[in-house]
Amino acid sequence: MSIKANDFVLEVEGLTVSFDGFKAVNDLSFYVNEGEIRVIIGPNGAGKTTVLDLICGRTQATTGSIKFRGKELTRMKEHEIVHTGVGRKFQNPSIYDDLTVFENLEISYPRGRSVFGALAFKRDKEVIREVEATAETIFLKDDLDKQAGLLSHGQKQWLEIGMLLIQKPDLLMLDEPVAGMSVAERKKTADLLNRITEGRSVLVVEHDMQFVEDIAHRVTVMHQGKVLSEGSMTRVKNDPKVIEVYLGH
Amino acid sequence: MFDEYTMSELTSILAMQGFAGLILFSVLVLMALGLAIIFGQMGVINMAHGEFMILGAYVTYLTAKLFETYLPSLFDGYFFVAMGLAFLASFALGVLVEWCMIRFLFKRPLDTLLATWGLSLILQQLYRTIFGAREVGVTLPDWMMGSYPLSETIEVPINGIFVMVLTLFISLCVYLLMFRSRWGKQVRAVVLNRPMAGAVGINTEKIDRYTFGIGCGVAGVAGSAFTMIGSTGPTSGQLYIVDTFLVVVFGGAQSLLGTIASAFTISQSQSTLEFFLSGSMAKVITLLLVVGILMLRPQGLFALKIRH
Amino acid sequence: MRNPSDLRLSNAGSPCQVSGRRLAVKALCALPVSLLLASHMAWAAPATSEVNTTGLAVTDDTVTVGILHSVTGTMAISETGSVQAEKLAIDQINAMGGVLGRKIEYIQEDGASDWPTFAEKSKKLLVNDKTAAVFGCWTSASRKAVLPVFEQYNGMLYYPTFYEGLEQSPNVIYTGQEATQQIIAGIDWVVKEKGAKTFYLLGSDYIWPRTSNKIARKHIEKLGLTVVGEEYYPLGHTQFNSVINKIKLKKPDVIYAIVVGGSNVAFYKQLNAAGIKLTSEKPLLLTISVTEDEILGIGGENIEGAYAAMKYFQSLDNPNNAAFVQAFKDKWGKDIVIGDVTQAAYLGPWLWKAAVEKAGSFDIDKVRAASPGIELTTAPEGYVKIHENHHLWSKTRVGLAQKDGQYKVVFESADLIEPNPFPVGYQ
Amino acid sequence: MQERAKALFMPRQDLIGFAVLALILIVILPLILDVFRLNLVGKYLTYSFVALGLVLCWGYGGILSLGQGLFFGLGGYCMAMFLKLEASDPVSTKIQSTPGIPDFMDWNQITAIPWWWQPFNSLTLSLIAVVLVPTLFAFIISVAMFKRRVGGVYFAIITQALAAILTILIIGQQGYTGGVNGITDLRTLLGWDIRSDNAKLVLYFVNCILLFGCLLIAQFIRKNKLGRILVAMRDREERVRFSGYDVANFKIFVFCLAAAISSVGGAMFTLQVGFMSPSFVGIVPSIEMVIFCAVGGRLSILGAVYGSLLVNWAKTSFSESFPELWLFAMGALFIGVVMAFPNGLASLFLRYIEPYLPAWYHGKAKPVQPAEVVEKAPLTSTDTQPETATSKSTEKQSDETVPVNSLEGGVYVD
Repeated sequence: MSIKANDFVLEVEGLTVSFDGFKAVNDLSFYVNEGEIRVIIGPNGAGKTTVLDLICGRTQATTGSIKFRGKELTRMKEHEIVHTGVGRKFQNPSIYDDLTVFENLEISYPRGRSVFGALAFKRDKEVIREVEATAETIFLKDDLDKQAGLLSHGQKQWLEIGMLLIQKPDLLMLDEPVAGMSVAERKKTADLLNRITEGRSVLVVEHDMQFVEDIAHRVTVMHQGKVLSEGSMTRVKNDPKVIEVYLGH
Repeated sequence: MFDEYTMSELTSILAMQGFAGLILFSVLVLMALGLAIIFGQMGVINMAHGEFMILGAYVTYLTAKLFETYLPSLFDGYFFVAMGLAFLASFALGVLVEWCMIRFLFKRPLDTLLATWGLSLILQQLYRTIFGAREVGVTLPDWMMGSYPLSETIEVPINGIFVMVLTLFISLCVYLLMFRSRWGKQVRAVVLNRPMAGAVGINTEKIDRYTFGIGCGVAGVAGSAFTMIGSTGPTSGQLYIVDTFLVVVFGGAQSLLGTIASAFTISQSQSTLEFFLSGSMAKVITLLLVVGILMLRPQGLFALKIRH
Repeated sequence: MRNPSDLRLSNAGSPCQVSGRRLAVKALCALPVSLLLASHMAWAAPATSEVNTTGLAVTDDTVTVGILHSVTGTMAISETGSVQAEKLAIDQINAMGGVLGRKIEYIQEDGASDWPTFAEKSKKLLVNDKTAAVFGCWTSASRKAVLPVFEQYNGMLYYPTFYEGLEQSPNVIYTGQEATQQIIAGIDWVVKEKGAKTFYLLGSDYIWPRTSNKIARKHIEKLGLTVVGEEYYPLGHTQFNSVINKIKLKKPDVIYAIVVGGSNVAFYKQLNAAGIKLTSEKPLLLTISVTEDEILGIGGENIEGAYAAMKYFQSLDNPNNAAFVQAFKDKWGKDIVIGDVTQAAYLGPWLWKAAVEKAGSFDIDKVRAASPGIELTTAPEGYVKIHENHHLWSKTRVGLAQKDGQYKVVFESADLIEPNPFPVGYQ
Repeated sequence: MQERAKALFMPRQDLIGFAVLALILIVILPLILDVFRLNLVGKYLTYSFVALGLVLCWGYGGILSLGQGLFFGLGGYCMAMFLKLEASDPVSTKIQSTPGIPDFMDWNQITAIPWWWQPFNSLTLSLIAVVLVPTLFAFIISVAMFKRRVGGVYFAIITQALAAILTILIIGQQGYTGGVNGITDLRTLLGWDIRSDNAKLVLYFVNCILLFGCLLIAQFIRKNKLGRILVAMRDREERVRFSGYDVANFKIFVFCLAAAISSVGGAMFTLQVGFMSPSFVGIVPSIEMVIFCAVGGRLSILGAVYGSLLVNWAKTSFSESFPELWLFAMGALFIGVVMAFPNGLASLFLRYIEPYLPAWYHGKAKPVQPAEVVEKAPLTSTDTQPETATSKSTEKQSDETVPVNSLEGGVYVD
């Protein structure tokens, strides 16, 4: 590899993870540029979600390296990875049902993250301003005092995206952000993503091809834990290997 | 510390101590199997497990009385009848408990723990009211008593062999039931994906009920067998509960093989330590060892690696 | 003032006067004249103001006592017998006219096998209910828990269990044996009669077995004999195969076992299964913790051939005991068995009655002052007497366990053994 | 929006709740009860320390410990050791073979006070130890467990095993601990007779004050960001982790806090009852304390107090009249609370009483503060688990459904 390390936000090299002998991700390498929206697609079981899990520390890699802004992530704890600037959204909306929208966002606000920091945490003007601004972005300004469990499915997805935004991550990882959304909500989400990606890199796992075309700068196709093809959407779409996998599927 | 013994004494002690460990192993497996089925397959913590065992013991006691009075000629064989009845009684109670309690508490394992603890209190008092506070003595047929001398110094307790054979038999039954029968397949399907199992036409409620029932039934058989080596009283069940849970947890909740392996590990370390230390210290060290290993391997000895 | 009971001695001494159930009559027949100090003639009862100057629960025709045992929890197994014995004694006393002309009423509280509950309930019995005496407790732990309460509120506890000694409270009468009474005679017997040289000491892990084994060890060593092993297992332990192997290895002449509760059952069953036939007496087993009550759970066939050293066995052959056993069975069912502690519990109300009548008062201080020297010739175990140190002079017997769950008495100490709760040289 | 910024430490309803409890404990009960009964209430209140700790770590944090008796016991033992040393002066122990040491040591042929008893000669050190020793214990346990992500049922069973271990140890080392009897016959605290009626009264009030101190700490946590993180953690541990929090640290903190609070209860127990025994360290009392908490309402800190009082009062009066029935009642209580009222008495209050209280109780017209929704309606996220009987059984009272405590953390660790 002749490319210099600091050209990329994220460098994944030779990444392998095996579950009891089954290699869910096998010698995978890819690189994400600063400010890029990268979408990972692939048939079920290709290892897409596992890649996100590996990057954010939820799963430990068997071998290989993941570098974020030159920092090695594979040995870090989840929260440390978050502190370096990586944010992750889960496939199913993962929010705190028992708390209000306001509190959901407030908890995600990156201050008072240690035990004693939390004890000393004050809900000052700055926090309120940030929360309100974020709520506006994710279309939930009027629902701040609503209990999060009572939101609609789409709103929950947005709330989770909002919870990531307020962390101000440099790398945003989204796992099927539009799954289960109505057509109108999808549209709104695509706009939202396009707006919030300014100034940060985004890694998205998605099935919805229309949505992928809407947002992707580049696409990585995974199959059986390996990269099958990589490039622009158009290029990938015409790759015979990809066509075979998808049709064969 | 071995200086004082001759070689032959040492060998025989080693053999007998190994055998003591094997008996303990069988006892632990018997205790834990029922719990492993319920905990592993349903995620339900059954704190009344000990009381289900004692139910089996009381059934054995009643059967013995019955045979003594009405069928003294068949007394030698009553134990097998008793074990069958013990299974049925515990199974029936288990199904009943599942129907009126457990099924409302799915997905709330910590709550099942509290509710079944309440159940155990009620059962204890029930036994006390029916059978009296005193322990009852279960008379065993003569052939089950005493020991079989292998050599001059090595003697093998017959009831120990009986417990071992029984354990083998029950484990085999459970294995066949869980892994070789249609029913077992359904159970495992429900464990892996409940909505999906329901969608393909498996009656998940029925599966749950019978799984719970069978777990309790196995406990009943264990209780029946324990009349040979332990006491039968209203509170005897409590003696077993912590050990049983540790065996299951240590083994990795969802693996029957793990339960057996952990029972083996715990029994061998316990009986070895008991030989060198006092009984109390042996127990403390064994428990600490288990807790320590659980910290290092929280998923237990034999947990499956699961992909998120 | 003295109770004019002498006047009525002849009267009350005749059982024909007592209109009661058969059990009462039977029991009374056994009671010699000297003890029948009370009467059922209310006019003879001394005035309440005279017999009760400290505000106890005494009225013109009743006196209230407390019964404090576990009827729930793990100890209910053992304590049930004591409750039954105490109720029987109270019934019998009432049938004879009560104490100082007053019927005994009892308030029963449940200690629930939990020591703090014992403390709480004892406080209630003394402070709220003002009971004139409390019959209760079983384990040392429960006694230790209530002891400060009895001392603070000046109550009187009749404690029935054989125990480790090392205690002597002005507020407790110990109707069971303390450790030296029970242990030394038993060991002497086994050494003399069976020629025992080596001992293996075994016990449940708490104070009574440990202290008792300590005394046993000292005594054995004093006799120039050897202890080849000493082991303790947690209460409720159910696996004894390892220790049985150790015993087989050490080949002691005597296994000296003080295992209690549910562990007992497991121990004897496993001993039997491991091929140690107690009837062959190789090794011989001597216990001080297995009464007829425990044999019910163990099963006679599992313990047949073991020896037990204590002061009472149900099979004791004397008229007192015959009447007592009969009365007990009439009241509580024919299948019931009576162990050492049950008998000791039965003594409680009678000893109290005698002390109250000697003192002519229910006042605790007067009863305490009157207690030393109180004799009971009607005790099922035979003659007993309260020592200055509040323990009983009693005989120690050795029984051989039979298949039917009874003991056959094979030895009885010639004299009453003096209680010695603080044995010099054994600590 | 200003309202949101306002400190919500003690909203009106909570203030009234605290005041009512204070009125009951500090004014009404001492007026209507004699010293004996008041002392009993004092004893029950010591359990409510444990229940309060459980509200924090189980109700809020989702960590069920079945070994809280361990901390209650350790706190109690630390206190008892001090009192025992004071009670064992050479004069009052002159009949012993070695005067001046605790009686049980003498019975076990120990001739000198062991080194680790020495600090308990000082009241200051003892009081520090009362809180520090159990907390340290809790710290070691929780660091080992939570850093390894042991959680849920596994944690519950392991704490149970630890309680069993400590009980066996205390009983086995009777020369140093008093064994199964415990440490008994405690008389004075710096010469002040703790057995007198006067002392009982004073201790009762000290107990109340300490309890309110702990309640205020709990209230602070509850209304603080930390409290919200605990709730968040209970619902979605993973999410909290990916919001950049080291979840284990929060669990360790709340577990240690619960242990510290329990230990204060234990020390007060020793002072009021006059002894400490291993029967508090074991499994059975630990589980009973969970039920005190559950009856009061696992999400209600005041409920913990009412729960302990009520269950124990019922236990005492029930077992006075029908000892045999007590276990049935207790068992039924366990099952009933878990199945019908997962949030205990507190949910009954919120549902049936609070709405009918006069306006001054609610303050402004707004009946429910958003920040308090947590207490009122912890919703099960029904969308992720739509089937199962859970929803069926709680249909009628869907706002009382408890949060799901999942098996997570034990099984699905890589």
